[in-house]
Amino acid sequence: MLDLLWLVPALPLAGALALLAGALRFGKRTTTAIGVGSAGLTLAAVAAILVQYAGMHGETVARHVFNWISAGDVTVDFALRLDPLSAVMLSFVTLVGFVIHVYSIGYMHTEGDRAYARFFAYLNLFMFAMLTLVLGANLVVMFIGWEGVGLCSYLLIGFYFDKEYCAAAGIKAFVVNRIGDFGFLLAIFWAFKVFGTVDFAGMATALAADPGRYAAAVTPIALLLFVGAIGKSAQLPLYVWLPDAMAGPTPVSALIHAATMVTAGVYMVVRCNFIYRLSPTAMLVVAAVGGVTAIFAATIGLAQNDIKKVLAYSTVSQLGYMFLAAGAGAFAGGIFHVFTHAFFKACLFLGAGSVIHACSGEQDMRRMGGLAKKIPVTYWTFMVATLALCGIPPFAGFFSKDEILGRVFAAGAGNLNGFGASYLVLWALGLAAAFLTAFYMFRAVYMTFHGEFRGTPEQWHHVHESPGTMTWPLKILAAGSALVGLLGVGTAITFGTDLNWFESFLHRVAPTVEVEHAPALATEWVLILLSVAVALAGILLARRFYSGAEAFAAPQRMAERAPAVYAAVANKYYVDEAYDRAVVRPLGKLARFSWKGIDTIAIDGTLNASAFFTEIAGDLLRFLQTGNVRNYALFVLCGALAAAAWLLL
Amino acid sequence: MRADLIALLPELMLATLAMAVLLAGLASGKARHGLLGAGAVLALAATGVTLWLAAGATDPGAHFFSGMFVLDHFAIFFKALFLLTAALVVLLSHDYLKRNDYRPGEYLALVMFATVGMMTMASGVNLAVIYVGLELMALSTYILAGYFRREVKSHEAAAKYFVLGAMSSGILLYGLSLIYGATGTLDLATLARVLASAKPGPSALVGVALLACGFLFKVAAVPFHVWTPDVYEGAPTPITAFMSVGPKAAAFAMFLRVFIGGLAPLAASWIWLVGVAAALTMIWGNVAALTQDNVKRMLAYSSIAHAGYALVGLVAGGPAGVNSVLFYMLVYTVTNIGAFGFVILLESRGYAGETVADYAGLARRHPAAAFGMLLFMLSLGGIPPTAGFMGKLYLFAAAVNAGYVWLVVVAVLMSAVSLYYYLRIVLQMYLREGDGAEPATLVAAPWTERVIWACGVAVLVIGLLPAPFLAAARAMAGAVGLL
Amino acid sequence: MISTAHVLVLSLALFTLGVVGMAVRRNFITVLMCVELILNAANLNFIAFSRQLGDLTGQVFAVFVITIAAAEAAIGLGIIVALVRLKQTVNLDQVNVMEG
Amino acid sequence: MTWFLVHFAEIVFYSLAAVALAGAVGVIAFRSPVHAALSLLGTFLAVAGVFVLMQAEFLAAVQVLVYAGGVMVLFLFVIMLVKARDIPDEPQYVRRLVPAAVGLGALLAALVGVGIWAASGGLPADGAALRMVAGAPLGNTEAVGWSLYRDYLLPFEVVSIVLLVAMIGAIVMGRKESGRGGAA
Repeated sequence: MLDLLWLVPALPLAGALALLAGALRFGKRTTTAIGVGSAGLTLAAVAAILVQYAGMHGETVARHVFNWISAGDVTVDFALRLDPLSAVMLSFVTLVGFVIHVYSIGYMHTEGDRAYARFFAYLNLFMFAMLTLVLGANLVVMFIGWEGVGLCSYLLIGFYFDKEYCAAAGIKAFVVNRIGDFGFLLAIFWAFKVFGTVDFAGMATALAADPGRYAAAVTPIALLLFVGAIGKSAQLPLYVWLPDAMAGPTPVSALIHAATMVTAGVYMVVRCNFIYRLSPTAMLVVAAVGGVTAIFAATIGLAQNDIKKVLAYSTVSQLGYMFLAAGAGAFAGGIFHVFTHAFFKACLFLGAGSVIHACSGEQDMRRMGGLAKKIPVTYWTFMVATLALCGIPPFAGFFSKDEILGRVFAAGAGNLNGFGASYLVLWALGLAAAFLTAFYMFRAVYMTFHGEFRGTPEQWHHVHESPGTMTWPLKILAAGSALVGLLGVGTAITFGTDLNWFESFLHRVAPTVEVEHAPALATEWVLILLSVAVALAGILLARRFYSGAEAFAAPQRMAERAPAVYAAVANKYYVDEAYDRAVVRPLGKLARFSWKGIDTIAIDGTLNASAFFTEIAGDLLRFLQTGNVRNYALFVLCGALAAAAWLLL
Repeated sequence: MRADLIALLPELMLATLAMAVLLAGLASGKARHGLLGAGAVLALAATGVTLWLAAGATDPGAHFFSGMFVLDHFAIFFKALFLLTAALVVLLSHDYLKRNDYRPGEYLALVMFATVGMMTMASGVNLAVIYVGLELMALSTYILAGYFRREVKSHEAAAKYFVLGAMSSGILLYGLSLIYGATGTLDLATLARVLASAKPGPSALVGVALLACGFLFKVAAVPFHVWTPDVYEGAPTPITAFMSVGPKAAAFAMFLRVFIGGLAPLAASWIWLVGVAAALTMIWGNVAALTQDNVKRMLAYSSIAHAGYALVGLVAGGPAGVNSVLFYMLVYTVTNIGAFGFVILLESRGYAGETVADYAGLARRHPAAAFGMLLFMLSLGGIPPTAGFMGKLYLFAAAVNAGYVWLVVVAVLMSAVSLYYYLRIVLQMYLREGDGAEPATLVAAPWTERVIWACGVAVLVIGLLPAPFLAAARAMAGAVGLL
Repeated sequence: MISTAHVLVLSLALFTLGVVGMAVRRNFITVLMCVELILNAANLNFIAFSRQLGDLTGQVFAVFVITIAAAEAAIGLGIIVALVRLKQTVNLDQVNVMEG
Repeated sequence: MTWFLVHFAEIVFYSLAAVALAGAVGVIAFRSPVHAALSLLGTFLAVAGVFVLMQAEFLAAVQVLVYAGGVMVLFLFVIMLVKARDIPDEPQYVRRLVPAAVGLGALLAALVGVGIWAASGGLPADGAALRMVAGAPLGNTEAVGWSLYRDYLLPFEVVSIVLLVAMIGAIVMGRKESGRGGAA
């Protein structure tokens, strides 16, 4: 079965190609059979592979599909790699992916046949790209998947092409991601130059053999890779695209912008942990960006009223946690959070989709309320996932978040790489973010499901529970949110008995960086209780503010008392505006300058001879692309002059 | 003499067949588009076969015609590429000439003569041969640019191209004369020997500078790119496609042969000149393309930018650099011809196909062709799994390995910028609906469509399985050098 | 004795006049004449170097240059004739439909 | 008188150079294309004279025949055909463009001049080499001819195609377009 590893990405690709080959002319039934069927087959194949792999004690299995680039000193194989890390990723990507495919049958059924087929074609294509990313045995194959998921994300965000802002959001996502890819690409080149290979195994071997030789290159490569991760995983300062990406259909938000694609950055950092662990600076940068993003996005989440936007900022914040973990050396802990987060965040998004579906497309929580009675399945699953996200035991998020905070604290207390104080600060930020997370999530729960309905009576009349194809995925994911945490129970919780299956499974490829003086068991217990207490405090505060008779009064007062702070938070700290000022408009001006100023204006005497120097300057610009041959000739003359001067002087 | 003729056989054959096509065109009047087009394609195919046979029958290291002509792997690669380009352009032109009602005879013959000139440039190891090949190519292209004589823009393109082309080749020639004066030879191998043995004087440096100007003009690099947008916009679209790949690739062949080969001892002097030109070209081309609404013009600026990328490979030098340029030329050729093919499909009633807005909603009306265009745009933007990504990867890897990290930083940044304008077209096709009473539709042009299909498949195949193509590009860097 | 430098100075002057002329004149026919000036300048160089080096290459190359110059002139004049037919002008400044 | 004889070549060269330069200036300065063409003719002939001084008699003949005879006639013919008259430049435009072009041109000339000056040492070799083929003395015409057909056969052939292309080009461009679809 392991020889059929190539089937895993190939199956969804085949599905996508079949849908495209049908030129999108299939009816809904055929489309469903192909689109969901291929995802199901992929899941089955992965299950079979993982069952076999379970007995192999975490060996690394590499399969060369074909020799891909081979020219001179450049050789890159299209090779797939199955190891504990990619196995974990495979398991939840295919499972969550399949569940979301099923969910989409119900969610997208109102679309026309062609849009429906297009949607599933893109979704299958995404699965192909994501699985390629996960299974890639070298940086280039990973980059192919990396670009592929970006492209699919772009296509799916802009899915509703009749809505102008969707298309704009798609472009924004793509262009911002390119900035990240720029770093990734440079890292690939640099790694190639330094190691002579971009194969993960090859690079790891080279580094293990002679770490001193590569000491100078490790930090820049790690940082450049991290630039890529920042873009893909929506960290400061490149997070701006993710909230806008919520313009896409909700299953897309759940699959791509919560469970899988956005975690690719974390996966990449962990995949390259053999590079990161050699560079304390890069580790600290990763942790700092993650920690600051976690708290920053959480504060923005406090003031969002669009249910999907709340979840989007929550995703950004949780991704920050994952990087915080990786930066503190808890690579397995970071991946564990990726794993649990996939379940509860997908569940939350699908639940939000169900809510939106029930409210006839309404996304503003201010016009919801009291929905728990009418859509109980959605409510209860949403509740489970929320508790998991807030880190309430025994739900999944508790174990993973606790692991992260514990490890960061340990890194601080044990003075990891001499940056102990910094890690302690980051731990405090993480703890604060946990409080905020609990607060804004329960704010959303209260605003959506409790109290009185605040929409129109007509809307209320229409509210109905979603069909089975949508509720069953919710139930499955809710069950996952409740249970998967048990795979990685921290040693402190079991009083020192090592039941942390997850970490020992990953130990072979992503061992945790141990600090010299691990905190005492008692300290760990204090930390655990502290984080639970903080989460409970957040929940209670939200309850006080957003439920009962006094609902909304307190936050209203707060907004009145500190309007500037509230406005800043509600407007996402004006980051989009700042980008617009600092980047978009100057670029536009530059473009206009090179077009109008440099390229367009003909010499038509419009110039008034107000000042001699303006005239000369204007003329020089006009010479450039005036449509006038003589000016072009002058250009050539200037060029010749410059060339001759260059070589002679 | 016999060996000489065998080595020259492909050029002789193509020139002869071009004359045959010319005469057939004169004899048959204007109506025989199919016949003449088929004849031209067959002639190019036959030349390809001849090339293959001639390559088998000659020693790649041997020199012919008093040491002026070689048929090494480098030359064979480029000649095959030129023949492919010419054949695709002939196919693209078929429907276009017919639709616009222009005589095919002279047109096809001129395309073939230009190809003869390009092939001569690729094989020449003597500056005299390279120069006459260059002029043959250039003069044919001037006429082709102005072939649509009822169009003002076509005339304008010819006039501008001619004036600036003549000026640049004059400058080039003056540089050549100074190099000849300083070294006493026009033979590239001797040139390299002479330059390596004695410290070259300033007159040789001035000569190299002026020569570089001429070459940079031919590849449309900043600041010698000024002619490109106007000429590309005005010329008949298949000819624009031709100019953007064929003569450009030929210019790169000559650039590599002369600069990496004959002028290698002076590399320290010219490498920075070319490097800075490459950086400026990438920046200028991409930034200026951002705001273009006319698609042909946008593609013109895009092709300027791509010349900049290829120059990065030239600066990198060495076998890896040269390979990467060769491979990039192949990638760029299939991609760009495909993209222009799509423009031709849309160019039906004078206005359509010109502005980006004409592309609105095309994916819905013409899913297959639009998908091809999507591939071409992604390939030009360098997104995997298309050929363009492989080309750039290989090119930039060569430059990083050669130590030109700053140049690669510029290149990668600029290719990120370039996505913005490539995606504008994709966005229009896929995400917008055509507004206005009469949305643009594609004209029926079976051969153009077939070319688009072929190019689309090539873009994917090269992107997914680049190994054999890289190997072909690499073959030349084995035992045989550039001289 | 006329040294090579004498001829080079003359050729440089012709070259410069030709290049400058192309940039300042807008009569297409005059521009074409300026091209001829540049080519003549290059030929002067070839001939002078040929004598200095005692090497025939320069002279032979000059023959090619003259031939190509004639071909170029023929095509250039053809373009002029066509242009005049269409636009009734040889003024290059009026050849500017396309810009930007 | 002796001085005159000793410096005969120089005197001839300077006179020719003066004519060539005057002609070149005339090309640019004259408004009327006919005048410009005639002064270009002067340059051509003077350059042919320099060729003779440089012991390139064959080239001189080619220059006179091809340039003065062929190309110049073509020029005059087209000038007559298109009735090209002087196009007055807008004064303010000229004022801005000309100094820039002349300045840049002068700079280029200075640069190239410096380059050439520093390199143009060495006395001319014996002109006899230009009349030798395979060691045997011949006339310059014969020597160039031998060289053309033996060593430079390939570019010679290519140039012949260039001439063919020029012919096609002149026909294609010059042909009268008789309405849509009409050609030749």
